[in-house]
Amino acid sequence: MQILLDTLSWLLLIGGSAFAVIGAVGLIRFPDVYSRMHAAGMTDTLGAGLILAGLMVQGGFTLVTVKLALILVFLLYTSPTSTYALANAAYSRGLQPLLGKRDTGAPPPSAPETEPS
Amino acid sequence: MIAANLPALQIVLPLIAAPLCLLLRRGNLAWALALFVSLAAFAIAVALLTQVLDSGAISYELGGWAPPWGIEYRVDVLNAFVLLIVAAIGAVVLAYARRSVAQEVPTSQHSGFYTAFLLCLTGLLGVAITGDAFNLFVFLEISSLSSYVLISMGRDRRALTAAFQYLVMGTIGATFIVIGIGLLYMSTGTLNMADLGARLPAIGANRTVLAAFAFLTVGATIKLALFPLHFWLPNAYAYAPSAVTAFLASTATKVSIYILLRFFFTVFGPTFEAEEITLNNLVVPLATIAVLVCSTVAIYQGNVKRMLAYSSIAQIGYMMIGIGFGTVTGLTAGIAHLFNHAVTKGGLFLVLGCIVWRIGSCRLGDLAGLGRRMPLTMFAFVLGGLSLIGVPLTAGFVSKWVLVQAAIEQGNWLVAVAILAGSLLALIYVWRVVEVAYLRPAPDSAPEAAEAPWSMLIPAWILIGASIYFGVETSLSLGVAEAAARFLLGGAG
Amino acid sequence: MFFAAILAILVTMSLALTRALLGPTVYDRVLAVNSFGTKTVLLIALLGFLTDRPDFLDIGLVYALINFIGTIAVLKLLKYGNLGTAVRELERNP
Amino acid sequence: MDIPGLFNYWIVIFLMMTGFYVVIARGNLVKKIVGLNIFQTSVFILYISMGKVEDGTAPIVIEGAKGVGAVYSNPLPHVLILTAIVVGIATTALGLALIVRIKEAYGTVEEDDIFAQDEAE
Amino acid sequence: MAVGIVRLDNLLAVVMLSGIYSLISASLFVTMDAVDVAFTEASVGGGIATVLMLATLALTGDTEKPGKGKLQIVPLAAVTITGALLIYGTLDMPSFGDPMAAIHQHVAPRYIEEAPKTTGIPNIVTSVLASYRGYDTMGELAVIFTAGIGVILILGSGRRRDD
Amino acid sequence: MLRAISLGLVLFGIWLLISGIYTPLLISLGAVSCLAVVGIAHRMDVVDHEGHPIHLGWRALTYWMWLTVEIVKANIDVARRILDPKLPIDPAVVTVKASQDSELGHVIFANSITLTPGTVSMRVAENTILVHAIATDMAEDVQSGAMDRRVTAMEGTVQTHLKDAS
Amino acid sequence: MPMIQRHSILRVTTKLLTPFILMFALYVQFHGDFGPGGGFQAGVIFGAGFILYALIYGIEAAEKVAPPGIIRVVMTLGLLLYIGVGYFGMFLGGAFLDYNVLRQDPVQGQHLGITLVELGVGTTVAATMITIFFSFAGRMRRAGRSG
Amino acid sequence: MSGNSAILLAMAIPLAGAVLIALNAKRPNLREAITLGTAGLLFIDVLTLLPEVAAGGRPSFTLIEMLPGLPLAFEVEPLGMLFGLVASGLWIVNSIYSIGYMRANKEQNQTRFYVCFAVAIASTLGIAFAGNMMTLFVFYEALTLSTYPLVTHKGNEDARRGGRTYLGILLSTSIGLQLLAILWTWQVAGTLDFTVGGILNGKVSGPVVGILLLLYMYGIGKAALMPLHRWLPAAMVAPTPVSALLHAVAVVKAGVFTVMKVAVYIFGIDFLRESGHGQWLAYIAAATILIASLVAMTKDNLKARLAYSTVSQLSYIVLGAALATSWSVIGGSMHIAMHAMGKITLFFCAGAIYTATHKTEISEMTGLGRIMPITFGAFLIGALSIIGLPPMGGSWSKWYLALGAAESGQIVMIAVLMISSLLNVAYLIPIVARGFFQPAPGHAHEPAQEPSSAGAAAAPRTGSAGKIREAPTLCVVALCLTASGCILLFFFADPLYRLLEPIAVP
Repeated sequence: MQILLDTLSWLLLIGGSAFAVIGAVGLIRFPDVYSRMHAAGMTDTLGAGLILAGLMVQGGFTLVTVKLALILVFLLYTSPTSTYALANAAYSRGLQPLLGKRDTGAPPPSAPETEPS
Repeated sequence: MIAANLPALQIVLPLIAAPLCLLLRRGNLAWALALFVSLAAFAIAVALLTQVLDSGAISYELGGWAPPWGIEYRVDVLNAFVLLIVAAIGAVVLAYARRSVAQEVPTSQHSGFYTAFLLCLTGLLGVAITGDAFNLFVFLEISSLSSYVLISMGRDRRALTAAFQYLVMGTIGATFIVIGIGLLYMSTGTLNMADLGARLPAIGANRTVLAAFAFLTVGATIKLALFPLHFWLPNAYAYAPSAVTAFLASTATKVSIYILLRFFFTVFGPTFEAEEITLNNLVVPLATIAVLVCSTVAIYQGNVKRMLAYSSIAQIGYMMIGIGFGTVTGLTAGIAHLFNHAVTKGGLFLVLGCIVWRIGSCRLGDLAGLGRRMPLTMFAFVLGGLSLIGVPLTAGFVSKWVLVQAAIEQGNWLVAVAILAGSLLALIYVWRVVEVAYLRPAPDSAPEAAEAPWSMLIPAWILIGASIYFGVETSLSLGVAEAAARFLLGGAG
Repeated sequence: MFFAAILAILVTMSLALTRALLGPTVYDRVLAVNSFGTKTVLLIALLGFLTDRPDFLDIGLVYALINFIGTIAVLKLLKYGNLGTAVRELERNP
Repeated sequence: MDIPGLFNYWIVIFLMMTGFYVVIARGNLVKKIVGLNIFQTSVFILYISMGKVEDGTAPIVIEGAKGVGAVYSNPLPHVLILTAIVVGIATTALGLALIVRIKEAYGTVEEDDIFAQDEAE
Repeated sequence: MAVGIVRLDNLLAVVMLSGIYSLISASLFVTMDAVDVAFTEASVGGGIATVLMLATLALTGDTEKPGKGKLQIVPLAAVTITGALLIYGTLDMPSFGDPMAAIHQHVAPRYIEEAPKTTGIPNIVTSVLASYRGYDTMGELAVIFTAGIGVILILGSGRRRDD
Repeated sequence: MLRAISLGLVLFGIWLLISGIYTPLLISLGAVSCLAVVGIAHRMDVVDHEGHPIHLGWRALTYWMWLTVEIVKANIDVARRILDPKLPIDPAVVTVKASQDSELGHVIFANSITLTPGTVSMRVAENTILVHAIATDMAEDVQSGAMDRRVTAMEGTVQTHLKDAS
Repeated sequence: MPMIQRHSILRVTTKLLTPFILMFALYVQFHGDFGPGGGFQAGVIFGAGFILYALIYGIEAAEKVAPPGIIRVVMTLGLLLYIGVGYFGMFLGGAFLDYNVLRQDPVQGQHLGITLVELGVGTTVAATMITIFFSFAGRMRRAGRSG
Repeated sequence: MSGNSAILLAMAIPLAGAVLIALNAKRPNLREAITLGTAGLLFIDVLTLLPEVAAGGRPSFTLIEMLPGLPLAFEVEPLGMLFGLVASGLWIVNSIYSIGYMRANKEQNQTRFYVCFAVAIASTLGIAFAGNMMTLFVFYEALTLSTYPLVTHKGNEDARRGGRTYLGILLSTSIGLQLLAILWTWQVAGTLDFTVGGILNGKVSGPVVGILLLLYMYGIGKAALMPLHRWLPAAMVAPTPVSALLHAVAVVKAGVFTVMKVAVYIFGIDFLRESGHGQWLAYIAAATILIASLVAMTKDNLKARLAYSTVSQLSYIVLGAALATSWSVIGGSMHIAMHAMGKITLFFCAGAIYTATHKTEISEMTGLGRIMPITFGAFLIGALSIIGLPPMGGSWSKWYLALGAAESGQIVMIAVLMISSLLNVAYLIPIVARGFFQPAPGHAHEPAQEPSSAGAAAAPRTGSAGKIREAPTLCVVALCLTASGCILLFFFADPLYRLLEPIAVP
């Protein structure tokens, strides 16, 4: 049983780590803020989630697991919020996203609303 | 119960009064409370000093934990003396502050001002009384932070930059002290200063201890504005509210000197070799240069407050010379000068505050004809100035006398001459003011000036009078200073 | 086992740090910092397990929280140049 | 002398000095405060690193059998640094408040501009 | 990264980097068993300090005057000397983590030994902080109180005054 | 009021879960703390359907499960793109219709979009959400409305009185 | 179609989180004896929670919840509590800050003392943090008005 | 009255007088009455000490212990007795004169004038009766400071500059050199009490003696040894009564008195003589005597000429100390009294002339002797005393000095004394001659002639414009008194000699 749990947590941790690293690579490789957000979002969600899950398996049914779960929930709440806030701030301050081949006809970002900070 | 807890009460009384002051929204009430508390603190300091003189050092274990595990208050002759200075100046300045602050600080900030003032007092007293190295740092920060605040409340906008500069320098200094304390702790495993003093000789002067020594020295030196590291001081003093200037000028740097003394002689012990080297080869020359250079700079100041500020740096030089000699005479001179200068400079700044209160400026040119219009005030200034110069029968003379004696004892004629030359430079800058005040007629456009209110004049005269009194009756200042010096040199070596 | 994960996290962190230093826009930095913060939370959690004292996860929780607040503050500043006014009010009269 | 054993200190010292450099060399007041922060934080690390005991664990007593024979790191530096951190944040807050006022009074937060304005007076 | 702080002109970035710095040091604290400190550093350095700095930036603008990036000699010298002194000081230091170092011999063991028993709480740091060195903590509280007063006095309290 | 009680209970539950020390003193302190927090929260006016959305109930759980699967899928997709040396990205900005009635619904939808790697919501407006996607096909996925429908479904009955006049 | 921006995301998230943050702060406050944390950390977290609220809902709203005057009083109360415990020890015949005398059993006395003192720390720190933020933000508002 | 309380009273009386004067600022008559009364009382008080001292007693009094081992102590010995008598006695005369002068010239700040005057006298008596070097130094400084307002009395730019020079030289020498010397002495000897035979005797040797002597001699700036004499002419911006009492008597005599004291009680004359370091001091003194006399001849301003004359005469006393023989010391000490009497007469005359005519330059004084015969008569007497011709007091002191020079085998010094006497004749007698024997120029009485430098603050003379008369009665009375004093001293030199004998022959 213990071995099973260990292996499971192993797998989860490895997976999480892999996603985290890949996300970080993306953070470097992607060309502009908006696309980097996706990479960052990756580490935030699955990377963090898997690692925490792996730890939860380790922790067993204890306080630790509860706290880990809390952290996870917390991350899942805050991460998109801050990403959204970031995208929103960047977009409304007039940072033009790099776009692909096809124009989807989205409205252009508005002009800067307030004086530059 | 009260008698046994005097050392704690010395600090905690002002400390508990500080938040209470804030709760009293009315500035006058806050002032009354602050004054009452500072008087009580003064009484306690007197009681402590007599107790110490009678029966030797007092140890007080805070929280009931035996040192070195708990924090210990250790009152010996030296710090009882420093406590007395700080508490006395605090009480006098607070008595003085009401009118002065009423003019210089917006009414809504009065209670906050007195809160900060009491905190500053607490901090300085706390630094002086504690026997624990880290506790010293904490209280040092209380006093520093509150003094930044107090300085920034000056009316001139330069008060802000001055406070900021002081903040940066003060924090660097304090951090250096922390590093030093940390290294000491690392080498000995204790924070209690007496314990440190007992353990360091066994370790000897290894590199860590040497580095700790260097950091403590530099840190304290920044705080006390020894010559090359002084540049934060003139502005800070010049633009702070008058009462604050008087208080800080006569206490803050003195307490920093106390820190240095404490570390040099109690912690490292007077025989610590690096110390001797530093003291003789570094501190004395620097202090001598400080005396000469800063006195000269003071001559060229157009603002009397700034002038006195530079003079303060020079006077700190005198104290450091005395300490640098590391002999009984030298230390006596340094400690006595610490006291005498606190009284004198405090008095002078209070007098200056009276002038500012009346004519709203302390530029040299604006003082023309004041000798006639504010005779009592200006006369006090002259007396204080004489003490600053070191004319006989004033406090300034007494300590300089002993100091020159110490220099001659060491065969250090150069320094002896420099001390006397410093007095002459002091003569020049004091006399510039006197001449303007007495011999230059007031311009017609000058505001009508009368004497400052009694509530300001009397405290100023108390200090000026004291500076004369202690020039004549020296058994307290010199006697205690000598006892402290002997204690420092003998107690730890 | 935890060690490998920690290593991975450290790599991630250093990459994020690189991004934070490279910029080029402020938003990149914010993003990197935010990401960095998340990684730190994970790192703390892993460290707790590594040292066999996993009961310090509170720190991780605090991290996550503080990181969030910090990011929000930065973004609000970036977007409005003001921290004190309610978002709603700012939206009404920009 | 155990050079690798001291390596940690050296890194800390490097950081410390970087912060110190920022404080004294940079003219921007905000940056000075940031530098001050870094400087102080490095000192904290120095303290904590001296409190670490090899194979030690955090100085919170482990209950039960697991805790028997546990080696704890030195708690005293932690206590000191807790205090020091508070002092640091207090200083930072005050410094920043002063900067705000300076900006209002001078219109700039660059040291040399401020000096220039003071000189001009 | 520290170098980045030196070089960067954009204060916002600098502030964020200093936040990261806090986070890193907090992680270091954790690795060095100082969980309480890490806790504090995380909440203070990463949070409050950053927010306050941002608030300041909001009021003062976020770019440094350019063209000041080059190294200045005198400060550099000062820094080098201080650093050299410190490194010199380290040469006689006990190695990292050495349990036989003086620091772990004198005062600390008794805390570890005794504190949980006398105060009845397992967190030694807390018991030392609040009881053995409770007076320090009181001072610390006074410091933070001073800062509060100071900020109120310098900036005015939040409430608008009609002046 | 009911929400306040429930908030208090939830808080207390969490307290008990993470506390680990069950002495009467601490439990009572916990209770007091939770009460205090509820009081403050009440003063802050955050105890409402948005701040404490217990009304979503079990539906939230099923939605979460679904979302998790989506997240995993999207993650793998983005990871592939990152690792692919050609970096096959094709960013696009699209508008997505948000058919939820309440703001809470919008929020859940927008956050879900962001949580799913590959898409980031950039601006929430009256009934649309501006989305940045790493690749056009992902944008199209979102535009297809599957997620929108699920969120709407989870939100359940329309709660007209909750419309926020922002 | 003009896009009316809505910041529901930030608002809603904040609403959700704030009570938990505050609760967590109190948790840290009272569990400082057993795990990492204590009064100071709790105070900071509490303050941070409040700051988050103020960031999103504005200073006015935050000041309505916690009027600066009251916060200021709270700030002093914490310090007074700490010093008061010290004095109390003194009145009971111990040294200043001696907790042993607070109860019959010294251990219990210590525990009580530490708890009270930490509470004092937490209170003051939280109030101070909030005050400081209010002061900064208040300046900002003033600056914004005049500029 | 016991000697001890008399000593204290000697300082307390003028100080009390100063306070009373300050309190009665609004009532000039009462104020001046107090001045006179105080002066009289003081003189009586000092006189009461005389019998005891003359009988060989040494009344002493310790005020307080200022520093450990360094009390503020007083002891009256012959030299101090002499000096005290001279100072307090002449204060009466000078007060009479001042009242006349100040009123006639309608000077500003009269109250401050009288107050500072009283304080200065108190300090002078402190110097006279000082029991140790420290006490002396304290009062020495007090004297400098209290006379500063007197020097700058007019308050204009000239007065300020003069005051600056005055204060600058006096304080910097005293603090920079004298104090150092005192400290050194204290260090070496362990005491500063004035002891017959000298406290440094045997404690130091070789060049140290020379250095110390140099420090002392130049540290006592008031002795106006060249080249540190600049302050004395500069102080002539003061009103004439000030110049008269202070810069002919109190201040400069305090200087040379200190020189004497140092020579007699610190070094001890035997020690000084044997060490041989008196030699070069004697040369400096001689050079000062001659050069100052020569400079005096070039001065057209009467007060300036008198000032340089003072510089020259002071060095007689220094010379007396430097020669370090019993005769020379007695001669030098006696010269304190003799020169005081003579020079104060001369200054009184100068002031009288100024008051009456507003003339300050010698070249303008032709023919005035006929209009102001009493003044010029007194001037002649004073001048003769300075020159050292019998039957004036000055002849005795020069005689003893010459004897001292002979005793020490310094023939050169005798020559110097002789030449100097001739020079004195050359610069003093022409003034009298011009006044008596040359006719007054027609426009002499034009007030417009008044040089601008002289007393811009002085009110133009009122009353019968153009008609020059003698100076106010009070002035004339005063100068007559001192002139007769010069003659009297010739006949009563013996008591002086006997008083001073103990210091020279231990």
